[in-house]
Amino acid sequence: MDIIRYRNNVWGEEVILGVSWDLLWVVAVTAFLLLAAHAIFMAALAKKKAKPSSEGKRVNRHDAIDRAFHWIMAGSVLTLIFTGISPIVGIRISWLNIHWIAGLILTFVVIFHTIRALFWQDFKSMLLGPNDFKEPFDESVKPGKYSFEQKGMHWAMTVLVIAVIATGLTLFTHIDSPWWERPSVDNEGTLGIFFLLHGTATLALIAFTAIHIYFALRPEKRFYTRSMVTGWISEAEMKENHDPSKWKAE
Amino acid sequence: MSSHDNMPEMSLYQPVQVEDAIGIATELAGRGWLVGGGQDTYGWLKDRAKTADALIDLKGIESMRGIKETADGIEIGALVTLTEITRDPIIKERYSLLAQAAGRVASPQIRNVGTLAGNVSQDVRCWYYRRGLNCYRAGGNLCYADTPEGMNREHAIFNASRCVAVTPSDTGPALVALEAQMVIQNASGQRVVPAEDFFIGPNLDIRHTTILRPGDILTAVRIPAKWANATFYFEKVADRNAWDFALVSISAAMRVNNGVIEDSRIMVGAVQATPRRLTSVEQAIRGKPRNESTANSLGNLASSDANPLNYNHFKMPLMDNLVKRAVRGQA
Amino acid sequence: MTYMHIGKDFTPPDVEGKVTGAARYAEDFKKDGMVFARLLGSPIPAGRVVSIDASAALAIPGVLGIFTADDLPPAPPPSNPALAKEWVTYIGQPILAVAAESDHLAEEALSKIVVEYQRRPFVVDPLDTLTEGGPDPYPNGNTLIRNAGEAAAGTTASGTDVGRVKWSIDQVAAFRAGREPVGAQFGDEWSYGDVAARFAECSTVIEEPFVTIGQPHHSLESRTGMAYWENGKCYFHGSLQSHTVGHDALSAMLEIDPANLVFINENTGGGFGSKIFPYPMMAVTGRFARKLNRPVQLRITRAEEFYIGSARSGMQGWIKIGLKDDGRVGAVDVAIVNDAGSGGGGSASSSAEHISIMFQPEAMRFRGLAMYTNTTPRGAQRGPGQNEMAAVLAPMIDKAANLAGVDRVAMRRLNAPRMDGKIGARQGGISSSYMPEAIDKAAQMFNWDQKRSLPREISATKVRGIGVGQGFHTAGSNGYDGLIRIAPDGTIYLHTGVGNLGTYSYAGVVRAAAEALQCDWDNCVVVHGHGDLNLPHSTYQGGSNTMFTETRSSHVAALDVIQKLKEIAAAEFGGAADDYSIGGERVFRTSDSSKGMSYGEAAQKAIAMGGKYSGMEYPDDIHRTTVRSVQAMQGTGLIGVAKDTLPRSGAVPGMAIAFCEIELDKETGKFDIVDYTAVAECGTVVHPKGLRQAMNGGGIWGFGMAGFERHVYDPQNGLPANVGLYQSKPPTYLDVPVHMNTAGNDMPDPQSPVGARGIGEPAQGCAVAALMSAIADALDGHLFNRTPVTADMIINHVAQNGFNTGNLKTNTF
Amino acid sequence: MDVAPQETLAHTLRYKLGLTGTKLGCNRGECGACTVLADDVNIYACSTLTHEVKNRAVVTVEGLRAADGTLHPVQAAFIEELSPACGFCTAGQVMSAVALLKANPRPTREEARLAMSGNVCRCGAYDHYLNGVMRASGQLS
Repeated sequence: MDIIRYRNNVWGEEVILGVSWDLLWVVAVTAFLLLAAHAIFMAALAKKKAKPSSEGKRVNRHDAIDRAFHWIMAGSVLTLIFTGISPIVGIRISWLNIHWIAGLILTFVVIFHTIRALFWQDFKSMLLGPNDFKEPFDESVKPGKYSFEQKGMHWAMTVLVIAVIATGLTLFTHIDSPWWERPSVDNEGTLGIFFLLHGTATLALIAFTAIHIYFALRPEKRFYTRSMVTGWISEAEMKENHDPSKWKAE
Repeated sequence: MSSHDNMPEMSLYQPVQVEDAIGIATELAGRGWLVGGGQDTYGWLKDRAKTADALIDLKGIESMRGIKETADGIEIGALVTLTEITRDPIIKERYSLLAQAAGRVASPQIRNVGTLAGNVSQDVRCWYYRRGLNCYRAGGNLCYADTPEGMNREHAIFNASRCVAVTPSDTGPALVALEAQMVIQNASGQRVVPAEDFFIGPNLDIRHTTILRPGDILTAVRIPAKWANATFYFEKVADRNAWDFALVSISAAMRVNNGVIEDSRIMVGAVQATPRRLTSVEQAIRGKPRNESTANSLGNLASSDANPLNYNHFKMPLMDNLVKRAVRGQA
Repeated sequence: MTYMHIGKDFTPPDVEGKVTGAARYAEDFKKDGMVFARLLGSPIPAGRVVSIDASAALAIPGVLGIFTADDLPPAPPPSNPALAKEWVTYIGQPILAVAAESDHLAEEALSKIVVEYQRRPFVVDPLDTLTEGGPDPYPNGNTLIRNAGEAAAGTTASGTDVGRVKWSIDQVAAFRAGREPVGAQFGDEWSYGDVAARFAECSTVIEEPFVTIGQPHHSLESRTGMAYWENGKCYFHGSLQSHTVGHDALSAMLEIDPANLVFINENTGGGFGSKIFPYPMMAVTGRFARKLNRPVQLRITRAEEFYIGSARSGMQGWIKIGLKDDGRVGAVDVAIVNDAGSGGGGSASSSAEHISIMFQPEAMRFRGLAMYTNTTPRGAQRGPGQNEMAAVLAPMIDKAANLAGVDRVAMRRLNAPRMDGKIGARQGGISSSYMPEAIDKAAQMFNWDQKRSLPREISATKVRGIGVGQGFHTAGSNGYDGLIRIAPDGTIYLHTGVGNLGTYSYAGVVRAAAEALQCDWDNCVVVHGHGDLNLPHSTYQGGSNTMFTETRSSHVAALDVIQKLKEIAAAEFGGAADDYSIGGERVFRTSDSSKGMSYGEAAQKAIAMGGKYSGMEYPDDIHRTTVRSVQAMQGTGLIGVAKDTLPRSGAVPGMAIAFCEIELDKETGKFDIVDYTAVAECGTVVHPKGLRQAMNGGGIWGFGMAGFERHVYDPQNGLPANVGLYQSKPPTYLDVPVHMNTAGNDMPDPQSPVGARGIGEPAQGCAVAALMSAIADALDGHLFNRTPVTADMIINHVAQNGFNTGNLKTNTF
Repeated sequence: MDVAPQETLAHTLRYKLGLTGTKLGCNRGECGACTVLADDVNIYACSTLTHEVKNRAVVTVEGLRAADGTLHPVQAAFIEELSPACGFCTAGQVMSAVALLKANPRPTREEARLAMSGNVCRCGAYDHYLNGVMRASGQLS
């Protein structure tokens, strides 16, 4: 099994073509095994704890606009992953236009989110501080608005999404679009490196997306998922999982 | 860069039953190569531009030979040669469009061994791709033809999706015009696919020109009676009148009653990766008399949404002209 | 004049072998222990070889060795090396050869050899490298400069170097746009007459740009050699157009005494200028065989034939033509930039020569420049220079004639060279010309007067085009040797060192000897094609050269035989040699034919007399190749041997005139040639069927050049698109007329003993010109200013979509 | 004789059987120099596997002479018309002409041209080959 695919360029010189798609299966299998192990572990060993009630007073967790952003982003990422993978796994759909349109949507919502987060949202609530790292090891430490895992997932996604966007936009300039014709490629090796980065980031993104979806579906975390749909969590859920002193909910 | 003249070492299977052939093809999957007439096989292999472990020579399979009448038209075995098609009395009488198209393929010797299945399954002729370069179609990251200075006189003016190669087949457009059905067998059975869906463009699969997958064998082509004895027009314009692939070809089937076009199927070859159906033209001529004035009224309808490259603008007027000739019925 | 043989059809001795498959070409020979060699070509357009690792290939059992540039004498630029190392200058350039016990193993070995290259900038368009700041194809420049004496035509130039010439961006832009590149530097210039003054007298002046392609030869036999060494001698089965004239050059390539080389080449599968002299690859064949001490067959593929088979030089130019009121050409000014590929040269001066002789302008200026590019090396191809000029010139001449209100044919006849015609820079004379008569003859055969008044419109979409064109090439030389042996049994052995390139001229020329000897052709044996058969030093075969040159050497050898026959008879029967005559293969006393002897008896007597009669002595002016052959035949019969010292002056013009009628479909851009009529102005017709063969074959080449054949390089990566035949597009049966109507003018040239001049090259020039003229005529005089004119260009022109020209370039058709 | 699975007929003929009359001009089915007959049908030997024709009657240019050594009418006509030039394509031209005349003993010149169109003659001797075909079919004397 290869990690990187190599091909000869127009002059017979060996250049990087991209990431080996064998890794797609490695990622898929690894993610599945890890998550399955986690599920089994949680089912077998985790102590049964009563779930906090979702009734009662509601605390606003996500504004509608942020929820919309999340789901647009989720939709575009899933679309990108599906359309990007389909030709690799042999699904015959006319994927390319959907792929770059979804990519552009993702780019715009990420830009929107970044600006909004920087100026209109409580940006600090997503920053990872030294205290956050105590969380996993000390049950008494409760997080503010976002848990350590959530912040970790957010920042991992941030890095990966920016990576796929940056490399994806570069690759986008190499195909015909309504705004330009594809250019000549002076250095196929450089192009290959962009494909390699795009592919590698995609593989990681797939892994993290799988993890993210897994946790979103886990029973003890499902209220977060609900909050991403409805915007609120219950006060009980908040108290159980968060430190109100650190999360000044409106 | 090595230039070769010898075939690479490989094994050869010569099954006589289609089931055996399917078994071998399925087992070898991507490493097996189906051979009918072989006229688009040996060049690839000699050039080392494509490789395979084994050739599966289908010519010994009797069930894939012959042309027979069916309840609704005819069935042409996949191994029927292009020469046989040009000489078959039924095809000449009822489906002369196909006979004409087959008769314009390559050269007599190639038509003598080249099969109908091979003609529709052949790979594209983009010269960059044929050189063995690692372009999109070969699994690479780019197209050498669609660039600011690419030499793309023969390439696509429609529906390019990264790859700008065109379908080289002369019989493909004719078969779509006749609403032929492609009979495909594989390990899980037989399926019948309209010719129109048999050809696929690079947007769907940049590495293949047909829906055939490893293990699939195109065993026969059925032509329904629908267009039997219709009014046909075929013309192929190529640089040289032997060997060369079409710059543009046209295959038209029309139902003309009292000089009025009641229905038609107008197909153009060599303008995109698949045979291109001109539905706008079909609609425009429906119910119109088949004459010069109807032809001229089309203007550049056929090519109006073309997207030419550096050197292939000529395909636009050429296809418009061929459409006019088909509609008015004379060169 | 009534001849026994000249002007009569005959069956050349090699035809039967060609139709039965018995004729053997270089690759048909086998030798015990023979191994197979294959070439490895460069994948990069410019750079150098850093290292070669053949260890994996050599580890394959049966792989015998590799052969690289290090095994050859150094060949610095601008020479075209057999194998490149420091100066890789085009894609496909051979880097090494590998040999193995089977061709299969040799090819397997190729894929196991790892060559590391260092790339350099490259350029595929001559004007791109000519532009200031543009890339150079060689590290040290872009053009050939001479720093010593001129090298012989067709040989690797000695005393040359690579230099650099650049034009300003404005000059290049002007040139591309069809204007004079004022003040630009050229490499070659000549003029005669007062050009400005003559232009001032002209009432019609046109200025046009033009571009023609480089065209691969694609001889059907991809070049092959098989060599082996025995007892210090090298036996070499090769594929050349010429035979003995290449002997010394091949010996030098192999660094052996010419006496130790046996060159065998009875049949050659086409050459068209690309195999006139030994070519670089032959050094590899012979030397690799010596290195391995095994017979080596080196055969190349069709693609490699494109890469190293040489090609016509493309040209890009600007021309100004002035016509006087009566249609006389007053002045011509022409500037040409050739694409010389990665080696070889341009033929711009020859292009200008075509104009100077065909139209006899009163004053003319020529400027030329040959630029190297990182494309396949260029060499001679059928009328190099002249024929591509004929192609682009014909429609322009038509335009000028039409503007001047003169009939196109009448205008050509008016300007055609007559006996006092002049040629080229020095305005030298010619041996003879009956071109006006040839034009009249062809016009009558074609029925010009009737056809020119036919309506152009045939149908709503089809138009008729009528064209006329001329071809020219110098067609003869002198100074080669003739050699004849009459055996004691009376058989007459006509030895010739002429090659067999498919024109049957090797047999045609010795008919001149049979004619002089008044002997029955059935008693003659043509001896040719094998170095061990004692061949004389004969002419190189290019430039339509053979017929004139070698009928002369055959003739002088025959005269020597006749003189010796008479002397032998005089010795036997008394009296002086002058008292004797020949006839009926006897030599006899003119006054008493009973006093005489047969040729066979004379040969027996010659052996007895020895001395010059049996070749024991020979003239001291004959070439050493001929000397060796005479020595090998000493005492075996009556030997006639002589060098051609017959008088000769002026250029020997081979000329032809052609007419073409086409039906052009404006909707598809396709045309049918419905009438092709051509007349060769090549002196006496020696071999009527052979002449028609040459004229018709040249016609096909002309049609290919005019309408089909392509030369395409991608400027972004230096890749050639047309390495195969279906991409290069030589015409097929279905692209040419169903009938061709060709003949000879049959007027004797005074400088040939049988009146013959050569014709091979003008046969193409007149055809391409006539077809280009017909295409322009069909399109109301539209000038494409280029060859080829392919269907797509005609469609674009008719559609007026503006996509036709872009930048005119030599490698983008 | 040992024939490799991937071996072309042209290779077997030329290198195993020594029948060098069949030429390789391009080895890609683009010239016709390797044309031979398989069951009286002209095909490109360079683009046919030897194993594909193992049950078919293959005739090369060497196999055309009659038992008494007489040339085939096509061969005789090609000599008479001086059809070959360099001769490298000739064997293929002969075989295509033989195939044509077996199927159509008196072709028109236009039919002959179509039937011969899979054979390139780089020397351009097409007119002479067509004359040869017409002569061999008794339509030219």
